[in-house]
Amino acid sequence: MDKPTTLTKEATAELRHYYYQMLLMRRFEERTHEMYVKAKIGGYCHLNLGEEATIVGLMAALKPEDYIFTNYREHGYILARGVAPGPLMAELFGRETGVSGGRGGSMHLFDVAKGFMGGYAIVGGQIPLAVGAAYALRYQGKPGVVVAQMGDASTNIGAFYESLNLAKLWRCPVIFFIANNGYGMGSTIEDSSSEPDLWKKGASFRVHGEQVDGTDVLAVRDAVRRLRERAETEGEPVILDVVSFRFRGHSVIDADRYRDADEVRKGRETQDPLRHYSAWLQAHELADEAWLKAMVEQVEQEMQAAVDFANAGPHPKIEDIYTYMYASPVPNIPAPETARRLLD
Amino acid sequence: MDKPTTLTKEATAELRHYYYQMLLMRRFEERTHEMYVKAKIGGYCHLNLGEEATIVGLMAALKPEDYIFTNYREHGYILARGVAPGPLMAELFGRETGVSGGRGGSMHLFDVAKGFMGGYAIVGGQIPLAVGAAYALRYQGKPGVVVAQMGDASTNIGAFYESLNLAKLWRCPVIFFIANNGYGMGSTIEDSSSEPDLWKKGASFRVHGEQVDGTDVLAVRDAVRRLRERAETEGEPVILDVVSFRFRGHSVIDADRYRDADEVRKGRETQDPLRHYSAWLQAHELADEAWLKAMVEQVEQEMQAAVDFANAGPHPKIEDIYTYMYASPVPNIPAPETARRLLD
Amino acid sequence: MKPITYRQALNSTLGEELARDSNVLLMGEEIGVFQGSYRITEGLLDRFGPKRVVDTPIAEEGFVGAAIGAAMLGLRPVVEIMTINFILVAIDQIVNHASKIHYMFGGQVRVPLVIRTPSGGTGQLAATHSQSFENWFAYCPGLKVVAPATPYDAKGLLRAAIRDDDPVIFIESLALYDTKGEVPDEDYVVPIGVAEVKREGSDVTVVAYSRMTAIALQVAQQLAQEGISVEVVDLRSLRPLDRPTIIASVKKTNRAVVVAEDWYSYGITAELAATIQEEAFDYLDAPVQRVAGLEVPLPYAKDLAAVAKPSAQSLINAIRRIL
Amino acid sequence: MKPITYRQALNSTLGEELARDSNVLLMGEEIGVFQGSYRITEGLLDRFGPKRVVDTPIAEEGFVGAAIGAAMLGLRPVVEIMTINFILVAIDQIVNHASKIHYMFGGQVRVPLVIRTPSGGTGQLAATHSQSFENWFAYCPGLKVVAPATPYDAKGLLRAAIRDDDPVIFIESLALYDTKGEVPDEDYVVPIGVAEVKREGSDVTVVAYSRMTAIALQVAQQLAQEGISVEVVDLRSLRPLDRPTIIASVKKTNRAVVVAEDWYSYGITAELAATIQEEAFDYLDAPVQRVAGLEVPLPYAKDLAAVAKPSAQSLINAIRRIL
Ligand SMILES: Cc1ncc(C[n+]2csc(CCOP(=O)(O)OP(=O)(O)O)c2C)c(N)n1
Ligand SMILES: Cc1ncc(C[n+]2csc(CCOP(=O)(O)OP(=O)(O)O)c2C)c(N)n1
Ligand SMILES: [Mg+2]
Ligand SMILES: [Mg+2]
Repeated sequence: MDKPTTLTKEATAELRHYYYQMLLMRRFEERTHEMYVKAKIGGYCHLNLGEEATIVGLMAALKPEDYIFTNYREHGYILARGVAPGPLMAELFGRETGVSGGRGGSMHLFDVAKGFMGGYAIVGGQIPLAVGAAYALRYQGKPGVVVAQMGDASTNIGAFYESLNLAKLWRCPVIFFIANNGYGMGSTIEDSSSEPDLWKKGASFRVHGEQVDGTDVLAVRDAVRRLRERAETEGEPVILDVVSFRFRGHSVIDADRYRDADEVRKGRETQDPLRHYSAWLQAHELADEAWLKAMVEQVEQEMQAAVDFANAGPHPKIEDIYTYMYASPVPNIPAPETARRLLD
Repeated sequence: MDKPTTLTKEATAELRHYYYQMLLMRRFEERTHEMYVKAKIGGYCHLNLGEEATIVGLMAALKPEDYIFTNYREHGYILARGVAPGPLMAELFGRETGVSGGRGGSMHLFDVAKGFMGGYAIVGGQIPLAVGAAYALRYQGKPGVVVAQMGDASTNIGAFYESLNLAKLWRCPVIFFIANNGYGMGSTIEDSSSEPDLWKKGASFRVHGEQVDGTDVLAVRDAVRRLRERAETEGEPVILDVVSFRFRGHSVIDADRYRDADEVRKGRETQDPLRHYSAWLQAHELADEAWLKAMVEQVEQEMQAAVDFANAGPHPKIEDIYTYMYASPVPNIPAPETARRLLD
Repeated sequence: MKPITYRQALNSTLGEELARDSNVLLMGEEIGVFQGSYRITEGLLDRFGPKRVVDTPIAEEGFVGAAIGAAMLGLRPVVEIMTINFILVAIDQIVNHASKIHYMFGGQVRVPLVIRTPSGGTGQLAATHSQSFENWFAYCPGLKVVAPATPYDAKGLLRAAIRDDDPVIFIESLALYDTKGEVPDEDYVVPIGVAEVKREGSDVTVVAYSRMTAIALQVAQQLAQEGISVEVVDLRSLRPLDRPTIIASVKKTNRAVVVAEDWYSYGITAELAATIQEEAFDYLDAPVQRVAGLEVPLPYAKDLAAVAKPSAQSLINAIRRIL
Repeated sequence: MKPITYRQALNSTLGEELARDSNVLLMGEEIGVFQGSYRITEGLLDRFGPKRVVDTPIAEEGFVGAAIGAAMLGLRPVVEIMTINFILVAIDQIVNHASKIHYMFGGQVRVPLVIRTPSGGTGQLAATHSQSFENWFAYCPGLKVVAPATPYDAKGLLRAAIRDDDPVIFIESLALYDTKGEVPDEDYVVPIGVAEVKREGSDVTVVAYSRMTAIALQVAQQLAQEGISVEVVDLRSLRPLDRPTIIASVKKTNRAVVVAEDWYSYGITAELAATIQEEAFDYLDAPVQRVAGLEVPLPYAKDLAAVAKPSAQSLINAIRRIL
């Protein structure tokens, strides 16, 4: 991270805001973990701990007209995109007030108003969707780019490669954003990719790729800005390999036994995006201990408010189980036997 | 094609044999076309016209311990691998004496004794099978390599890329053999591959690739020999992009209207593997007009014998419809109603 | 009204819908320059250009997924899958995404997508090119599945499908493409989810769809000459299944034969028979008869292929068994 | 005999078969270093090494295809698909290749392959992680499909599957992994294609498999206290389907309820109801009742998820309806 020269008030506020967002994410995920242990949350639940700079950097560079498709490890993405923690936590609690009406849960968050087009839980499945969305933007003559976020281990599935080809052939403005946390469950990158330099995986498709330090929020932001611009103006898809360190197990129920405890401790220490960035802010006199402390308090309050909001939300009603089933109504749905079940 | 220096009798015979094989293939496909028009053959039927050198060159370099998996355009492959034209034609006729007992037809030829492990008709589907076969060879500590043959347009499907990764990771001796005839049905390579230099498609996987003139039987043979050796000894998978010209439509029922008539005429003239090779043989005094004529006659007789053999073969019996259904018998197959149908 | 082929009905509908709504676009392999493997899209590239008639590489999972993503942003893609056999490489996108996106995300976006594909087996296309998987899609909540038997229904259902805001699997049949029927000029739709009694009768109900409806009508005509009165219910939609129409017919005839060309066990006819016994149990004078494909990978050899698929004769035999 | 869990039954069987036959190998994601997502393969990498316990990249189509190719050369791969939801990306290989290779090529090679995968939904795993697709596989000739409900059957069927020369889809259930049952030490197999009457009764037959068998047995015990005698037929195999055992039971009890946790229409229960009405029509005192999942992408919210899946109560209600 380069030293900022004289900064406007807005620029300072923005730089501080990144820290706030990263802290919000950190605490959100920690609270999520707590809530899972308390059985407020069920299903599979994957945290973004360690990926805060990756995500905040990305979102800082995107514009409102952009769209984002992610995998199932997406709490932080929707949060950094500007969705309030309350409806997000409510979704994890399975409430009607959640971002997906309680239907989706942790792996299936959505906010159409923010262009956040969903978390998807079939590895690689979201990637072709993003290409199609980008095709639609071009078709409609609209500005914007589409982010296809995925994990490192997901770059081994066919859908990724088919998508690279389509995006390049059709000149779709897609950023293939690899949230590279070094692991796919218990597998390292070398275990699963014959080309472990993931940014080179566009080579078979004439798709340009770059790598960036995913623990450095400004580096991520700047890389995305540059590549976003090119994608938008030239219809050039691109791969961005954003490297960070996964702080915990694959999901909250993973005890992370296959990783060396020392390695994990070291990783958390040396690759903590918040620690880096708070040091940087302080070094450049953009923040001081007091401000950092105030942030902690503010975020703490927001978190409590989010949990309260989630707790207060109503559970979806049983009789609403068929709501959202079809967008265009048709006769003979549901089958009579299954309709009867609800009355049993 | 380089000029051969002094040749042994065997070497001469071998060089002549390639011509014989190419001619056999040429005539086999032409007769197949006739038989299709006569409704002796049904279903989809794809010919190897124009690919004779591609195929004979490949088979000349392979060893008996090697295995081959192909797509549906495979008559020539099984022929050049040493299967007699009679059982091959019998398969196209749907007879019990066919190479797949009449069950498979043109797209599903097989000869386990020759290591010809099948023609497959789902684009790209055969490729992972070949990787697995190569894994099995290594597992069993056996010599040999496995050829995964595919068409140019098939290099856009996910299974191909997943296979490149697996083959490289697991160090499987696989030759990814692209029978590049310039078209996938009506699509050119540029239409469908963002990287039109197909031999470069291993770049994302650290898989080496090369291109070779698929109308030059000796060039193909030499390239395969070299790459086969490396694959076998070093477990290095490789892509070989073998370029030829498709003489006719995609399948016998394709009128080929999307191609310019001139382009096709020119292609057939300038890229005819038989014409090239007969000229080369004559130029090097390895064959003369008389020999070439004799070959035509010999092949003609063999073709007639093949058609006669096919015609004489019995049709599979209705009551044998469940034969081959399961390798390990189990009770309660077939369902009673379907069993009754045969008696109706 | 003029008789046109099923192919013409599809082709003209695609053209009309492309002209009507600029958000409609076609995607698929060989649908443009090649004019469509079965010429359903003939002439459309010339009329509408490559932005709206998109030739794709052989990458079904990729382009079906892309079509879903495009639909989420408001386009109305009509995808051709060359034959239903190739849909397996894209089925994850259809079942795990298209069918779920509206519901799973709480109704925030719609997926107005049509996937057209011919199903079934004819002409010795052998094991990997003769399959029927419409039962798989009919099983999936969130999808709609239609399978017209006539040019009239093909046109009306294709219009309905393209104008519908949900993903619709549109099942065609190679064997029907050249069949003819009357099609009016006006802009009608055939509603999704509604079966039709294509022929009234009193002795037995035959429930069918797509190509088997054509065979059932043929059989009904033949048996009429022997004084057997067959009612033919053409499902037209497999999901939703129009149970009331089926049940009303069976309550009238008291006998039912259900027919489909897919495999016997766990196929479409299983649901039909189960539904009928469930809702018309007291009206049935005989067990519902199922006529379906033999349970083998379809052999290439002509005679074996012929016997493996249900025929008019096998339908007649089933009818006779319960009369 | 000692009670062990379903998980231990699977784990020990894999270990025994790896030890017994050097051609047996395991493939799948996270089965080695990670010890298996659900710990079914725990300890096996250490014992047998990476050549025999192969951790794969996330490339299901690739490695399932590779397993088929390896089987064609004589290996006996046992593949784990983490959950059945992810099998869709590999289904082309299973249906277009594994199921057809023996038949389509005239019996020249065998495909001794087992694909193990848990099916069904528990624990709020939501729409894309709670599905059942065993009906799709049961539909396909050339495959065998088994779904054990107890540790005893899990062990016996897994042995049978590994030793069988055809591709076998081996359906497990997350909800059963921790259930216990007696398993003998000797080397027995449970034959593929044979159902078992797990509890005798005289008033009504309940046909079930996998997790629903456990629920059916529970319900039978509960209803026995009210004097209702329930016979429970555990299918164990879905393909081939043991129709004779089902029919014999229904002919005895004259009433049947069929239950599965998949979606209602076109699911497993459709085939069961169709089969029963077909072969035991004259013995039925009431229509066969189907109990199955509601037709929605499984919602995440707890209450909705609970009601969407069939429960003991819904089974009891169905039984009462026809008594
Ligand atoms: C097609 C498919 N296969 C397997 C899984 C199970 N699975 C879920 S996440 C995951 C690991 C993905 O790792 P990576 O892409 O690196 O993302 P991360 O979890 O590290 O963010 C696996 C194997 C799945 N969801 N979909
Ligand atoms: C998955 C799949 N999609 C589509 C098809 C239909 N199809 C059969 S051959 C073919 C073209 C393949 O071209 P290429 O790979 O160049 O081989 P060629 O026919 O030229 O030998 C297509 C699209 C198929 N068989 N499988
Ligand atoms: Mg990762
Ligand atoms: Mg080609």
